[in-house]
Amino acid sequence: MKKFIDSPDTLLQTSLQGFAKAHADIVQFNPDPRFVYRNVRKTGKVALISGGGSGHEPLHSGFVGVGMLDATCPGQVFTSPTPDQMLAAAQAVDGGAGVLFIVKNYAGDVMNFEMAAEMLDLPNASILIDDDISLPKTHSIGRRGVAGTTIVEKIVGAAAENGADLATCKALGERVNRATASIGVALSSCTVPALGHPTFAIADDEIELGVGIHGERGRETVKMMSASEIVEQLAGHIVDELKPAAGQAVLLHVNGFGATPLIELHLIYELAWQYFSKRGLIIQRSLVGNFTTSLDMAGCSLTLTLLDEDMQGLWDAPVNTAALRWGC
Amino acid sequence: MKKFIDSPDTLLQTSLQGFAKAHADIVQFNPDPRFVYRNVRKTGKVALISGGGSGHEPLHSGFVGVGMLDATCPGQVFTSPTPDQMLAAAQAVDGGAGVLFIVKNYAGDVMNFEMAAEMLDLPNASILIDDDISLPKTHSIGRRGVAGTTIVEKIVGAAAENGADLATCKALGERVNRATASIGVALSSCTVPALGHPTFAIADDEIELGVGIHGERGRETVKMMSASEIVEQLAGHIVDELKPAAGQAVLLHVNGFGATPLIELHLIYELAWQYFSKRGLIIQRSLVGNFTTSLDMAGCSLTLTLLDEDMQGLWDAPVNTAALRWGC
Amino acid sequence: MSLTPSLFPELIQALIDDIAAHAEEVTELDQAIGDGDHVFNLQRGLQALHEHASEIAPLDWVAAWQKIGMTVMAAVGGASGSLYATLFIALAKSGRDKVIDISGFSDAFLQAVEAVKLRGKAEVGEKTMLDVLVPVALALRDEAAAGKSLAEILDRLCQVAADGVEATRDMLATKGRASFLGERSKGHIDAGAKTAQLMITAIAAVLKKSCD
Amino acid sequence: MSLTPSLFPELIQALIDDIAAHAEEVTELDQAIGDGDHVFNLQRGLQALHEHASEIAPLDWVAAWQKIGMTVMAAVGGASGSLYATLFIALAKSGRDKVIDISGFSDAFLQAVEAVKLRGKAEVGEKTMLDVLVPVALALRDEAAAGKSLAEILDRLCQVAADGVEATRDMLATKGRASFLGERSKGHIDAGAKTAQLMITAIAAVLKKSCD
Ligand SMILES: Nc1ncnc2c1ncn2[C@@H]1O[C@H](COP(=O)(O)OP(=O)(O)O)[C@@H](O)[C@H]1O
Ligand SMILES: Nc1ncnc2c1ncn2[C@@H]1O[C@H](COP(=O)(O)OP(=O)(O)O)[C@@H](O)[C@H]1O
Ligand SMILES: [Mg+2]
Ligand SMILES: [Mg+2]
Ligand SMILES: [Mg+2]
Ligand SMILES: [Mg+2]
Repeated sequence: MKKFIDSPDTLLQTSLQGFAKAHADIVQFNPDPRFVYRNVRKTGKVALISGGGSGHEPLHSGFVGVGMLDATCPGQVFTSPTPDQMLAAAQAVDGGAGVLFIVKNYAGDVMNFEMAAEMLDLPNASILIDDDISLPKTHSIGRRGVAGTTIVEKIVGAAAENGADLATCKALGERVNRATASIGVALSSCTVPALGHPTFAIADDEIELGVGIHGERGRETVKMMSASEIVEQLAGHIVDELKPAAGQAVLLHVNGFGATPLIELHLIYELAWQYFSKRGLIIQRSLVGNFTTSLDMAGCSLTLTLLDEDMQGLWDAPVNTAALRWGC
Repeated sequence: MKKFIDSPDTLLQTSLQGFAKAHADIVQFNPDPRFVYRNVRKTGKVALISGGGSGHEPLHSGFVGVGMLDATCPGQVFTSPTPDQMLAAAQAVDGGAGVLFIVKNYAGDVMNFEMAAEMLDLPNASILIDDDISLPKTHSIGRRGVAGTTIVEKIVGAAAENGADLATCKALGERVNRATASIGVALSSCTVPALGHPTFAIADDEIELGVGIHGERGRETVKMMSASEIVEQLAGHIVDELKPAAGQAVLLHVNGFGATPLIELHLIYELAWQYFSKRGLIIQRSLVGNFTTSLDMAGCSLTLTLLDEDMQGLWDAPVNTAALRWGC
Repeated sequence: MSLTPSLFPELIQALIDDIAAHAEEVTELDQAIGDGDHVFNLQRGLQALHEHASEIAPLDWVAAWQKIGMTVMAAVGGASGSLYATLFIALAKSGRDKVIDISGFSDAFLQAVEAVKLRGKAEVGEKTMLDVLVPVALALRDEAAAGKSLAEILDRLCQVAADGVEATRDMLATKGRASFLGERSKGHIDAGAKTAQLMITAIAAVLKKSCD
Repeated sequence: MSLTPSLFPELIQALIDDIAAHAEEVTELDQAIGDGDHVFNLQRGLQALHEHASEIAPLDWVAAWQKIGMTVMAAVGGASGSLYATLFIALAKSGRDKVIDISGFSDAFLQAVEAVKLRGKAEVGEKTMLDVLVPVALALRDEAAAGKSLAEILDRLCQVAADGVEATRDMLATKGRASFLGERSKGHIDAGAKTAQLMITAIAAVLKKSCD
């Protein structure tokens, strides 16, 4: 393993200190229990709190700021955070209008957020993100939450900023989540610092279709394909899932897993754009880049969200975070 | 080689089409000759044009937009663009106040921009960026231009937007360039799509100190070190070069080469912050992320710019590009 | 039963040593069908307990379990963190109205394992730590009811735990990360089941020694 | 000399074939001390010339060189693109007032190589294509002045080119990307020198055949 690291034990904490310094105009970092929270707070606003294992940066801490999240609770690399982090974060950013937890559907995240919710002495609700269609809808623990999380957090973040109440935010988040489908492909595994070697082995001419974001193997190992063939596979699954009508407005998100250069992500975007356009979809909004990463994994995912006017307006609303910024 | 690619021959063009679609609110792409230019143009404004080999994304095309560049000329991967691209770009974005070419100091870039400047029938000037201190100042062809380019383009971009004239923009750019020093380290090589295998081989326990941004070997191959030791080496060279006085305001830029995750870049940032702070520098502004990349190379560079009030104000000025956005 | 939490520092040290001795093996298991962090999660928890060991030692069992649960909850994270935190907090809760002898403990433990099932929405047979915890809890109840000696009971529990681990090998994972692999999850032992067994066996060894 | 640009399509095809045959070798050279794209840059240029070959064939030499220069300029990029574009545009410029026989060509070629030196701010001995182009231009002038036959001249140029390439091996690179490596650049042949030699040799072969 070659990484910039002093010790796996200090990586996360030191990195978060750096993150907070580099974005001191937007966020602050509370070291123990560990949470990142925004500088600008509003009373009467629903507080949005997300979190999960680290190693997916900029998700989630890169999304803390005006128009998006109020706080995040970073766990150890690929390990869900603990309830005390969520409780402390909630106390710190509560604005009197309740707390909404945005949780990716993983056993550890679900259970730890659930424990926090049970203990929290404030009105609260949770949204479970489960946009990863590489697993069947009927999967025993439901589908995973992956890159669609960014879309949900942005849109609900805008609504909360505009003063929507807790129930409205929750319902909106669930609506966006239902309108969103993602699927990913890995060209390489990733290396968890504490482990020091790649999580799975993959041959030079093989790729993993339907991977999650923790370096776990995907749904199937297949032979390497051209970018066009890969896009056809991924986009085909998404169309099968969402069954969008011709003329439907969509948001197309090409998400890199960390080690895939932008030149390739924009190629994938163009090919996906052509694929969806041919099927009559109107690509109204786009997001291309490394947002929900798996450390140093090479690969990417496609995410499509069926937009209505409301969602599109909230997507366009001002946001000022480390990783997403526009309109302000 | 595992990459998202149909053919090395179509990668660049298709990727640029995707880039322009994903950022249609900011840029347009002219396919032949190849250049990217901003939607919002101003008469009476100096036109800033940059460019160079591709594979460094988001540099430069990610910096086209209000407050930064007017146009960029992307060459093939790691190959400087051709004079006809620069001429066509200049014609397209000329605002009647002259054209400023911002050129990284590489033989190919210098010569091709020089040919364009000779043929261009408009008032024009050029800035050569040579911030890479891994080579001695006395190097036979001068030092290379690397990640400091972003800083120069942002600051001069703001000045041009504010109406500075050609001579002022050129002088400012050269001042920022002189106030800027960068040095990088690679943990891996990168793979040029047309070649299909890594440009250099490097042992599992070795790193390249003083690399450029084209996958070429660095100044020396050394044994792997801890992140703190690496920062001490890089930051030490920068301090030796710039010899900043205590109390000096600086901009600290940690630039990833493409495959190094943000968690590591923020760690490096924190360690560099501590290093420079201990030496009495005031880190007034920061930029952390993948901005001047070498395709899928793992590694990073440190860039320090000694700021004066003027430069700091221009850094803070509104910018609206694909890769840098604030204040608007 | 004259056992008290004064044993706790020794117990934790035994667990730390035993998990360290099996760290690579556990990591390989969690990497094969999980994400490879299980041993680090456990070790972070054990380390935190080690740091609080002297506070815990003088407590009564109920207070000790509560403190253990809260410590694990704040230190571990992941699926196993919330499950073990739940186990100990539930143990404290259901132990509150009981005399903590073998029979009282076996009742409380069975209820605590039920709380883990609820937290994880899981049952025996889904290739998780429950495939060790549940049979061990049941065996403990049965053996205690049959009036066996502590040594006999501990031997039996170690055997049941070992069988439980082995049983996970051919199961299809339907909970936790391994479930994402579907059929590919078969043929591998579950890491969480393995560490549950290791910890039970290490605890048993300490208890047997201290009762000699 | 009765040679005209009507030979151009045949020449380009010969260059394309020859560079293709040596592509891997050249890439290895450019990867060792450069960035590995040199052969692709050349091939892109040759391909563009191939596409314009039928337009170029009917032109006179000066017009042909101008067109070649402009085509290379727009197609290639990189260091070699601007240098070869400069070579041909300068050839057209200095050929304009000359009779293009061997002696006129040798004068024009020498001036064109001077233009390349200016463009690249480089001299012989810096481990670049100039270590082939300069000695070849000088030998051409000398042999032409000595009144040698075309065949003799071409043989001599091929020899000089080969020596020029070989001489770059032990040089310290002070221009181009290889200069970044400092002492590490020694022991490797320069890729641009190699392809200059390959092209000169391939052109010589076509010319010799067409004069037989
Ligand atoms: N829903 C569940 N119910 C019971 N045990 C579970 C459940 N989910 C996971 N586990 C157990 O937790 C173990 C994984 O723990 P760990 O690796 O620490 O957390 P994570 O899965 O979050 O990375 C699995 O091997 C399994 O035994
Ligand atoms: N300043 C220069 N003068 C003459 N030749 C040069 C100069 N710089 C580079 N070269 C030649 O160009 C070759 C490299 O060309 P190429 O690989 O196509 O471009 P780049 O160096 O931009 O990648 C070198 O091998 C060398 O022969
Ligand atoms: Mg985990
Ligand atoms: Mg090149
Ligand atoms: Mg795990
Ligand atoms: Mg080259």
